[in-house]
Amino acid sequence: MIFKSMGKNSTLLAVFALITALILASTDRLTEDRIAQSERLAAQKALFEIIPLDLHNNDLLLDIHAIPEKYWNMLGLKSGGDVHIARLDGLPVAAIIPSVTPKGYSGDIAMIVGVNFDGSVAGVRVVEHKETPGLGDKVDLRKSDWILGFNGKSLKNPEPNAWNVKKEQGEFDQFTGATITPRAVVHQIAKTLEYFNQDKQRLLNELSSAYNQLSGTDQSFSEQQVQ
Amino acid sequence: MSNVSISEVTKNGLWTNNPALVQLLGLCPLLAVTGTVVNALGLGLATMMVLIGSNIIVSLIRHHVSDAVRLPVFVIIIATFVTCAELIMKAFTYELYQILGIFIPLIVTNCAILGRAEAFASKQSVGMAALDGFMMGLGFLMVLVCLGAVRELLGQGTLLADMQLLFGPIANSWTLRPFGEGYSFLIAILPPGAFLVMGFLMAIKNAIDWQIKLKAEAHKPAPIKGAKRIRTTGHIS
Amino acid sequence: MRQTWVTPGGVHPPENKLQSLTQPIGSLPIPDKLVVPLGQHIGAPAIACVSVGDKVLKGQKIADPAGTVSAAIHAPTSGIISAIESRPVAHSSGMDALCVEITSDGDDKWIEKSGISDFEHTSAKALLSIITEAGIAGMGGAGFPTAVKLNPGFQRPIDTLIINATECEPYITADDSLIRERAEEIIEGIGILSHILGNPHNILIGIEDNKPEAIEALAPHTQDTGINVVSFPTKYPSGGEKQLIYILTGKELPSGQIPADIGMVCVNIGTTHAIKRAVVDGEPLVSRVTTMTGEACEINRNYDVLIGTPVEHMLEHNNFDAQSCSRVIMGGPMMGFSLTSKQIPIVKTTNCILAPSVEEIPHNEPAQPCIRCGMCAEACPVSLLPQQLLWYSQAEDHERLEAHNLFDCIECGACSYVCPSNIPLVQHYRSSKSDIKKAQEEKVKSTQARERFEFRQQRIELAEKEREAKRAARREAAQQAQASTGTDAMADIIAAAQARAAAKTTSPEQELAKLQRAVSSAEMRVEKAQVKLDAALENAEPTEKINILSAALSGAQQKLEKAKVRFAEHPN
Amino acid sequence: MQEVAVILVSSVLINNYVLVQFLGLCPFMGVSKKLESAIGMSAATTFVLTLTAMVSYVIDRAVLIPLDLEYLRTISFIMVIAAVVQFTKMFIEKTSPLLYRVLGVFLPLITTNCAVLGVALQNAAKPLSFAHASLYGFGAGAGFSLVLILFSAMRERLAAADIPQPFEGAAIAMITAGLMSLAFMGFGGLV
Amino acid sequence: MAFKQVSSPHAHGAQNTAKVMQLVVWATIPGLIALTWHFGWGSFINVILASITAVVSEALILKMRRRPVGFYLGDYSAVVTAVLLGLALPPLCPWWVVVVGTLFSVVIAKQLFGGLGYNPFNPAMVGYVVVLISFPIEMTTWVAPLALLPDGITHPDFLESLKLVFFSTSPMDGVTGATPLDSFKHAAGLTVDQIYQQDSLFSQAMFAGVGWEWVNLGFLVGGIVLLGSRVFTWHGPVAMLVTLALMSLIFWDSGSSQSPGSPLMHLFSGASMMGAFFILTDPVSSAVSNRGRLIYGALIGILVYIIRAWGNYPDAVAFAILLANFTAPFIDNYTLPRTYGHTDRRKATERLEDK
Amino acid sequence: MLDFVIQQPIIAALVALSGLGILFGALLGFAAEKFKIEGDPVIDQIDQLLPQTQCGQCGFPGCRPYAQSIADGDEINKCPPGGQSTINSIASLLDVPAPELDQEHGQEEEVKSVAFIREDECIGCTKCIQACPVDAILGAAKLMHTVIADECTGCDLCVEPCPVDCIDMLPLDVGIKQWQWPSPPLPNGLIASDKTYISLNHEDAA
Ligand SMILES: Cc1cc2nc3c(=O)[nH]c(=O)nc-3n(C[C@H](O)[C@H](O)[C@H](O)COP(=O)(O)O)c2cc1C
Ligand SMILES: Cc1cc2nc3c(=O)[nH]c(=O)nc-3n(C[C@H](O)[C@H](O)[C@H](O)COP(=O)(O)O)c2cc1C
Ligand SMILES: Cc1cc2nc3c(=O)[nH]c(=O)nc-3n(C[C@H](O)[C@H](O)[C@H](O)COP(=O)(O)O)c2cc1C
Ligand SMILES: Cc1cc2nc3c(=O)[nH]c(=O)nc-3n(C[C@H](O)[C@H](O)[C@H](O)CO)c2cc1C
Ligand code: SF4
Ligand code: SF4
Ligand code: SF4
Ligand code: SF4
Ligand code: FES
Repeated sequence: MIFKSMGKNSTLLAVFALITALILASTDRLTEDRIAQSERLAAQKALFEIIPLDLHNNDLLLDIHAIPEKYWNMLGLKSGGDVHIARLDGLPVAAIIPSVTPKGYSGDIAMIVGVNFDGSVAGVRVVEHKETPGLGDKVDLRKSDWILGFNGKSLKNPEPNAWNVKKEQGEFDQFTGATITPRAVVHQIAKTLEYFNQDKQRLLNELSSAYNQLSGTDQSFSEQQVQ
Repeated sequence: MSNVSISEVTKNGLWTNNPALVQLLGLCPLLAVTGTVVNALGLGLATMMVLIGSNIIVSLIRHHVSDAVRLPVFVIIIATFVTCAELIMKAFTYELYQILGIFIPLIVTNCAILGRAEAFASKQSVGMAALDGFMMGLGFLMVLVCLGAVRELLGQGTLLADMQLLFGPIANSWTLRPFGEGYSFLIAILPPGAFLVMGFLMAIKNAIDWQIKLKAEAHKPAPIKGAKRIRTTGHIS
Repeated sequence: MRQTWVTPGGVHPPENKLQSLTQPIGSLPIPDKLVVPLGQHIGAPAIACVSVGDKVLKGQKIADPAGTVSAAIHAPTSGIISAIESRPVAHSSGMDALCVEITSDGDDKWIEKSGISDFEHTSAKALLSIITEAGIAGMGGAGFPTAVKLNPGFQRPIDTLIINATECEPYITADDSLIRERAEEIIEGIGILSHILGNPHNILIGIEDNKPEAIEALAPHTQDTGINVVSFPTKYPSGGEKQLIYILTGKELPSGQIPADIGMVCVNIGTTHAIKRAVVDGEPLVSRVTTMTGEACEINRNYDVLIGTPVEHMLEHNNFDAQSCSRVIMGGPMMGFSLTSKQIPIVKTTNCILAPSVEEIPHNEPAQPCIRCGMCAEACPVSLLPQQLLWYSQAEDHERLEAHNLFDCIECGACSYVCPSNIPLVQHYRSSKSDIKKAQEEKVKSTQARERFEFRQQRIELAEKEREAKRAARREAAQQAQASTGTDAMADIIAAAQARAAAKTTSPEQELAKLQRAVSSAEMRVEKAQVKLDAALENAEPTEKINILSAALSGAQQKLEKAKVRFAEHPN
Repeated sequence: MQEVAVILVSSVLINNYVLVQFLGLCPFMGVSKKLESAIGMSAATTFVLTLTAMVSYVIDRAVLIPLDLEYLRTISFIMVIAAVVQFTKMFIEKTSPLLYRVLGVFLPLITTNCAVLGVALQNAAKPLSFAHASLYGFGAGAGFSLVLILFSAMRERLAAADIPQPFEGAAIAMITAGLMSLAFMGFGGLV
Repeated sequence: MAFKQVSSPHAHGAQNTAKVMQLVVWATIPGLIALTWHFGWGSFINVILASITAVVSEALILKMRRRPVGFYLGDYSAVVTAVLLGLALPPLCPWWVVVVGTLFSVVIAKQLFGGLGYNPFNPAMVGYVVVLISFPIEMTTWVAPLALLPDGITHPDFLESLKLVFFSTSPMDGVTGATPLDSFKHAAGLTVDQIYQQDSLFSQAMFAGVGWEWVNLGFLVGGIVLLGSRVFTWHGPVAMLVTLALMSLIFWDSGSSQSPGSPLMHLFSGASMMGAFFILTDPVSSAVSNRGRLIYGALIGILVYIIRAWGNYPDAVAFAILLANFTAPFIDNYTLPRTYGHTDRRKATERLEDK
Repeated sequence: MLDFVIQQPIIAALVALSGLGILFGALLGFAAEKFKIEGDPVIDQIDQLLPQTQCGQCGFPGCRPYAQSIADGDEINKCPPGGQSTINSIASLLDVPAPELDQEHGQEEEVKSVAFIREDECIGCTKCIQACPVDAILGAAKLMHTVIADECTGCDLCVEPCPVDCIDMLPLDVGIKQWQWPSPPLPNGLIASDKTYISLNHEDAA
């Protein structure tokens, strides 16, 4: 009796599962490409915002270079990360660097910083934070465009010691009622620029070797060239 | 149970037996994704589709499944629809999909759906089942959108923000700001706000029902008292 | 100095005892009519053994105890039994109960008294029967028949006798003045108690330290008697039996048990005095000391009052001012109950009549919501959580109430006394207690009803089955018979059955008579219904009721119609 | 050890499944009128949650990921849940009729508890070890139990409150839950 | 009138709810004075504004619920709620913060649950947390204590303050600053000694934080007065303060840069004393038995410390109290006192059949 | 084989899902057979709560059949003798909202009543004996009948069959023993708008 019931129910469920699987698998096949495309678009979105498509034409998601361990601390990375390189016709335009500050009001603030190869900021986006809603969360572009104020700044403009909030005689606005969050972000961006200065040469070398391999030329990117 | 009228099914789904306000089912998505109208609408539509689909299929196969596996079969049917909905949303409204996140697969466990399959669709004709699915879904959707609208309006002072996630670029300019820029009352969009606004919606429904009842009572003829009595001790010779 | 223990909680209301202690115990003129209730004690009311018109002497028994837990009642003065009927009695309900009314002849003539001088040589049993016959019931409050209490029977031996002279209620001084004036008699009474109980090791008189004169008065008589007079700090409600036991011995009376279960007996000082009078002087309980006090009375003092004296009589003699009085209380301000009528008589348990002015005890303020401040819990002498009890009592959650030990509440009122929101907590508890008891009774009753119903159904089913079996057997027999004898026999059987059936049906005359009866009874019903309806209409009763009645009427009319039709249809 | 504590604290308090993540609200609202049933529901849910977290982890890692079938997670997990619930019911019924009397009625309800599927899905999305996945399951159950039991004690208290008529019943329960989740916001930022 | 049926007891003590509530209001005065002295007229204005809002809104709701308005307003509980909320809000915060907070307190946290005596959560704290979460900018802008204002600057006078409260659109500059707990929390990398030397909030203080120590002392005095007049028992406050001190002692970490601060600082900063004596003692929303109140108080002490030390909020009294309110009915079920004549404490959930 | 499966996503899906289906189907089939549902204990619990008057006002022949029907989903507001308190306790048992008593089944009586047979009018027809659901009537054919008041549930089923109408339903009287303190009015029961007014009123009522 038990076995009969087991058999019957199993068959029933199996038949259903089969039909279901068929439907699902076909839906999956049908939507697969579209999903892949959407996923890519979404992943690129933040990157694209920093370096728009008309400034580069390589695949940002693929052009990645690991960050050497000695810089992890500087960038606040716990388990490493990759720099994305944007190129226009093979020539590097900017680097997109992940960076985390632990000094947010409520812990880590993670961002990506786009740095042009001339050392100026191409754009910054906060990708993850736990700051107080309505207070510290204005670093998020969705809440305020404060973060756009970094575009074009570099370590020479303003001077390194002016990389601070106005309250502490810096160049950048703080938010009303919140100093800690913007200060942390400003400091971290400065640090990221500093990292870029230090690591730029290595990156360029790596890039040129890759470029040469691909294009069969023998070219070394130098700072001047990129600019 | 076998013959119910269309108007009854409609009224049930939208008001008297509203899955969210009365049956208190599907509360998780109801409260979790109603920060804005667009989220609410997205999830509501997905739920409605699943509800209609599963009701139809359940009604179609109602004579062919044994009791032992009835529930698992229903669950599988629902899960199939949900997965399809998930895949489709992922393909066409990816950002919304990301915002709604885990709550799309969780439509499976929205008891309202299983409940309808079990209580209604498995006993009714396909047409009725479809209608019931639609009405219940609509009832759920209405509450979701109401909640979303109230929370969005109170919380960030906007209405119909980000509608482009669902309707594409034409919706870019739909956002309304009745209170002007800079308004915010965060609690409404944070978790506590969801519960509070929902509580008020329920209270409003209760108050309306109460009024209706008072009116109805005023018109109803007095019942004949004791009319339904029978003898327990049978025939007395 | 003996050690005493301290109970939790308790309150210190203003004592107000001095007013009534300025004068010695007095006596009142005998009222014209005395009303003696038959139920003055816990247990079954006594059964009157006199009839209207009988002449009785003072101390003559007028009612016999009904069963073991009951007490006899005696005529408080000589006179004529003028009525045995329901009258308002001393009870919180203000309801009526059976009373014997005696019209006094003014002579106050005693029956012949026969006391025992050497009780030490009398058996406990004989003494107990004297106490029973004297109608003594606890005078400390509950009115439990004392002889029953003193006869723990084969239970545990009693090793502690506690005499309750606490008198913790404000205003009351009946026990205090009794001790001051009759200490010797009291000690003699204690001797009798001790003898009955087999000379317990400890004999303790518990008394609050606000009665130094009484303690003084007891001192000379207790020397070398082994009787300990223990005084302890004044606090309400130290006089509660359970509290007193703890204060004096440090032991707690387990919930649901009586003192005898832990080898103790607790008796009020007034009861002790009454026992002495009964045993030594042969006087049954016909009077008691009662305090008359409160600002609405000009004179405040203690009286030796005859049982059955209407309160009105007492009030009049003390120049009662009804205008300034906020309520008349029998008992103290904490546990006494308010009287709904002046006619209510003094009974064996009446230790005080309190007629406070409105300034002394104002009218009750309306209750505010409970703010859970916990003052009540601080005051509760048995460590309950009154605020939770209130909460669950409002929610009618009987289970929680019992889990919160509602039934351990002694209704002392300390919680209501301190409650800043003026909540009548005790009334809530009383009401809930009765509700729970009622629910339990109903539960028992409904279980019985279910059993009886099921039993009946089984019985009917069984009978049905038997009949079925018989029928089957008969059918079988018939078939067999048919098989053997053919159709003839069958026809016989059928014919016989028809004949039986014909015999069973009633004759036409009978039938007619029955129908006639039915018609006339239906007519009667219609008439009755009509009368009721008319009465209701006349009294302008609520429409609801009228609706019901008119429905009943139309029902009856229909029935009548039916009966008439049937009657008309009958062939004759 | 510290990791265990962190996972537990975060799933019980900080990211409480009911009040912060909004999962499992239907039983939270539906089975909280009486403390007794809340305790039964809590025990049953915690057990099922832990067990499904384990089984679905295994199925995910052993079948779905190797076969590249992540899109079948929802359907396979819900099947796991249905089966585990049935199995639990059967098992308890056989081994402990007493326990069954307490928990039996709640078990079927768990199938449609979002928290159960939610935990399975969340675990699948994170790189976790088996032990941590089970711990997350247990933590979710414990968090659910905590608030459910406290909430039902509170609702029992509300039974005697003088609540305005339109708010009686579910509406005031919602508002109470709202104030509870307000209180839980205090845990933000811990860990 | 003299003959009627009334349940005993007939006598009644002197206490009455309105008097108790009034006493609580008076007892906040030392704290209010300290606040006004150190932080200007803001708190005073808050208290007045909140009281008016509370009374008006309570009256309206009572009217809507068809209850006797005069009778219920006469219990003064709305005023207590408003006063405590007003004291908790930052001085000189915009008027609408006060009004919204008070409305949430009185309407949602109190009247929706049935009014006085029925609210499971502390109304004042609900109002406070709602505005804290909703208007973080306004709620985190504290006026700097008088002693730390630069020379020549004082707090605005009363009229100026009124103007600020009702008409200012942006928080005033110059007179604002962090609170000690906030500044301690974000002095990352400094040891306690360094903080005490560098931060004028501490360096100029006597034992905790400038101004705040006096405010806390003020509430301590008021609390002791209430304790003395038996408005509440010692169990709750003492349990909270002792656990808070114990926790800070255990995690004191000898003043390293990781240390969350000394017991003295925790006891005399933020809302510690006000919380201990005025807020957790709210009888309505706390546990009822003495043992329950010990547990309840201790729970608050622990939660306050945890959130202060490791959470998002520099002061945590409001959250801790709401969380503890949430557990109170449960605590009540398992902390019944042992009744006379029983050997065991019973549980409220004990069922009759189980016996 | 495995490789093949992995290579073909659709086949993989088919295999995986039907595998699960078979597994769980077997499990559930096993459970379904092994553990069939037994009697419903809830009927007993409901029956316990009903007043057992056995009067049939609910439209069922006795309390238990009604309990059965409730367990099957019937309305819980059909028992007038139990009244609102019974409705409430059933509602709390079943965790549903408590409706008001359905007037069509009758009304809740304030005071319970018992049947009383005016014995001198009784003709001994035994009809009331047959009518009584709880055997509370004593008597034999042609002899006088009496009701055992203690066992009478007050169902009044015996009244109608009596051919000479000699049975009355008398309200059980409330003596001093049955009296109980009424529950005090709740503070929220006040409807006046002024404190002094209330206190005066309160006194008058008392
Ligand atoms: C609950 C709470 C949350 C806060 N959140 C933040 C935050 O996310 N970011 C921030 O910079 N400051 C935050 N602050 C404010 C800081 O504590 C501090 O007051 C402020 O950063 C100092 O800035 P000011 O110098 O402009 O007053 C918060 C304060 C509180 C009380
Ligand atoms: C219902 C009831 C039954 C009692 N049964 C006994 C008993 O069997 N034996 C006994 O010695 N006392 C019995 N008592 C007496 C009590 O122990 C106690 O002495 C008496 O109630 C007076 O106490 P009180 O005035 O504090 O209520 C009984 C009392 C009550 C109320
Ligand atoms: C709260 C409370 C207070 C009492 N106070 C006294 C008291 O002061 N004096 C007294 O004799 N009995 C007092 N009683 C009654 C005693 O408990 C007990 O019934 C009595 O002493 C037994 O003696 P009896 O049977 O002789 O009356 C009090 C009872 C209660 C419940
Ligand atoms: C000692 C004491 C403390 C109180 N504390 C508060 C409080 O913190 N918050 C509050 O809203 N009301 C408080 N109240 C007032 C009152 O209890 C409160 O309004 C009720 O919670 C409303 O039902 C307090 C009252 C007393 C007697
Ligand atoms: S004293 Fe009164 S207000 Fe205070 S807790 Fe007790 S019952 Fe409530
Ligand atoms: S009346 Fe009952 S609850 Fe109140 S104090 Fe006395 S014993 Fe305690
Ligand atoms: S109405 Fe009530 S008492 Fe009468 S039979 Fe039905 S359930 Fe029993
Ligand atoms: S005697 Fe009459 S009323 Fe009483 S139970 Fe029997 S049939 Fe019912
Ligand atoms: S929707 Fe989450 S449990 Fe019902």
